[in-house]
Amino acid sequence: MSNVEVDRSIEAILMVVDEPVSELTLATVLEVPVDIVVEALNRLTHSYEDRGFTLKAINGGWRFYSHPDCSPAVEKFVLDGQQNRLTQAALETLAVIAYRQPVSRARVSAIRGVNVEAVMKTLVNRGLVEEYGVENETGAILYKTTSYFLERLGLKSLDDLSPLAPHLPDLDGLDEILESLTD
Amino acid sequence: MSNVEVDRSIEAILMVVDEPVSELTLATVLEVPVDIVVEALNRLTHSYEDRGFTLKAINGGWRFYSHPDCSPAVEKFVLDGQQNRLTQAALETLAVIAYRQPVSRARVSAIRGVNVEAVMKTLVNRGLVEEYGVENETGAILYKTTSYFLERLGLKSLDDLSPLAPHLPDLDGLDEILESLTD
Amino acid sequence: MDISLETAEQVAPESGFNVHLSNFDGPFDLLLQLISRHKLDITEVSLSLVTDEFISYIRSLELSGEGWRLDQATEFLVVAATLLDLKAARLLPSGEIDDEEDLALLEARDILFARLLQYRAFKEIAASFQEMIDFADKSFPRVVALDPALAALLPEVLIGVGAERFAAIAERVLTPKTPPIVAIEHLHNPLVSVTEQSRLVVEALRQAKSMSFRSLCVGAESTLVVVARFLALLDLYRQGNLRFNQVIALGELQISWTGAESGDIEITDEFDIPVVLVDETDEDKNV
Repeated sequence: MSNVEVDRSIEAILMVVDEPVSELTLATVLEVPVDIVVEALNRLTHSYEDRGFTLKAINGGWRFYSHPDCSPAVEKFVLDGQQNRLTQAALETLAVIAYRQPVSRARVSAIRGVNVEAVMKTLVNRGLVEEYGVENETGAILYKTTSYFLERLGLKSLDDLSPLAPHLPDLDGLDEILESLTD
Repeated sequence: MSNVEVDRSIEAILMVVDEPVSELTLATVLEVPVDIVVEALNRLTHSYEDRGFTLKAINGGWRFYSHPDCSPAVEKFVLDGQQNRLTQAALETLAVIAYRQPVSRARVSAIRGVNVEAVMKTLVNRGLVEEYGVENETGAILYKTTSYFLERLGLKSLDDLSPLAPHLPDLDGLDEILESLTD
Repeated sequence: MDISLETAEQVAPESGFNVHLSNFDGPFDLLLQLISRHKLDITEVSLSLVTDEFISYIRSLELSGEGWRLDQATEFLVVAATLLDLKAARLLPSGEIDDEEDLALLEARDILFARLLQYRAFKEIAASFQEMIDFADKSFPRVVALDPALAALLPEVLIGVGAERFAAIAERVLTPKTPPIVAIEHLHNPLVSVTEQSRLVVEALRQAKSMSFRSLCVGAESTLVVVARFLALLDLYRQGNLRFNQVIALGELQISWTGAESGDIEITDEFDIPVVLVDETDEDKNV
């Protein structure tokens, strides 16, 4: 199968799907190595730079998206697109969970210095955070972010979260102190 | 608005809509004469000649379709085993509809905490769910499961659905909870 | 004191001391705000200034009539107590660290700063989350139903689960995901009971007749224990069981026992959250 054929086939498939498609699924259907699919997806994404749409992999699957530049025009069509904005408290709590997951509510409280009960409830109800088993020693419920969280942030996977380290000053012993706080 | 801007905006809108869009609607949204839109649509259609998709006007509305040249790949993808099994998202949505029918899409979204538009379409498309009138107050379309759903689940009637645990809040209780989420 | 009054007014000139709790989210948030307002490096905070302001915020909250929730009060108290400790240490002549208490103080400072730095890091991350969400919101996914011609090609749909499993899924999805109602995690663990500390304090004072607050707090495992012992003293003072004596401001606080030599002392439980015991839940059902 030539490059052009792979490109066109991927475009055609992504045009009819109702949910994101993984690189592996595309490779299986087209009977080509995954590398070839990845190359093709990159080539296609580049070729759409001046178009009104783009390709994105979010939560492990690829699909077409409207280009961010064109959001004013698209917003007129999408009626239920207005998502409620998260409060500052919700965002901070979400940040702690995202980087420390799986994590108990008490731990999040300790890091933020306030009771996070109500905020956690909101995040769970919004589908951004979910329960994830219990901590062995304490029996406290652990929480982690959901795939919907990735979707809302436009992330391919949790690995795409920017590292936390640059936000912390490079102080001797800080890591140890922070570590000791987790007990 | 420049030609490029018109082209990109049209591409962006047509990429996210499911229903075909008329030239007049596009002209209204973009605030340009219909002639300009028609020109742009022709220009775009030409530019897609070597792509895996194309633009088509059917019943006076324009929409993206996969290119006829690529139908073998698309058909293979659709026929591939992965497509006949319901995804977790579809299964959960179906469960909500089955036990809360008739129910609006907004209601299902609120219960699942995510946008269920795509999944609902899949369920309708697969013949598991169908429209069932409108909600009196809101005018929202209501959905219910089909007899094909019962057949696929191996049930004689809806009464044969396994009862849910009695501690689950009924619809009234659920309303209050959902109500509180919108604050 | 004048200085702290002025600075507090600068913060909310339109309402004087009338600070509302909604302005900031917890003690760390307030502390960070105060620190950033003075454009000070978080590790070189002018502690006295910030401490004074922090305390005046707490005072103004008291005066505002909004009242305190116990969890909020304890959180603010812990931070206030740590800050006061640090301020006191600054005011004392600096000498060699030869005292275990001084070491503990340094440790308390490090921990407070570490926690603040950590909080600040997550605050910055939260801002980047908002940017990412805003950007993601500008892009809309293609959401289309399968072409009817293609849908006709599809084999019979597989629900993939039986009726029982299907019901289980429905139950899970339909159950409101509400965390347990009786929550005690908001008092940072380990929980410190004022009642329990009160008994220790009474016992120690009955034995020694008179002792300094400092020596009363030797062996306290955490700042929270110190706070609990202090609260216990306040309550015992209210009941006329002891006398405070402080010769100079910020000097050593001496406590003399004036209460009964033996027998039961009424011990307060107003600071402690009642723990719901298993056999008490019957009563709750009536609510």
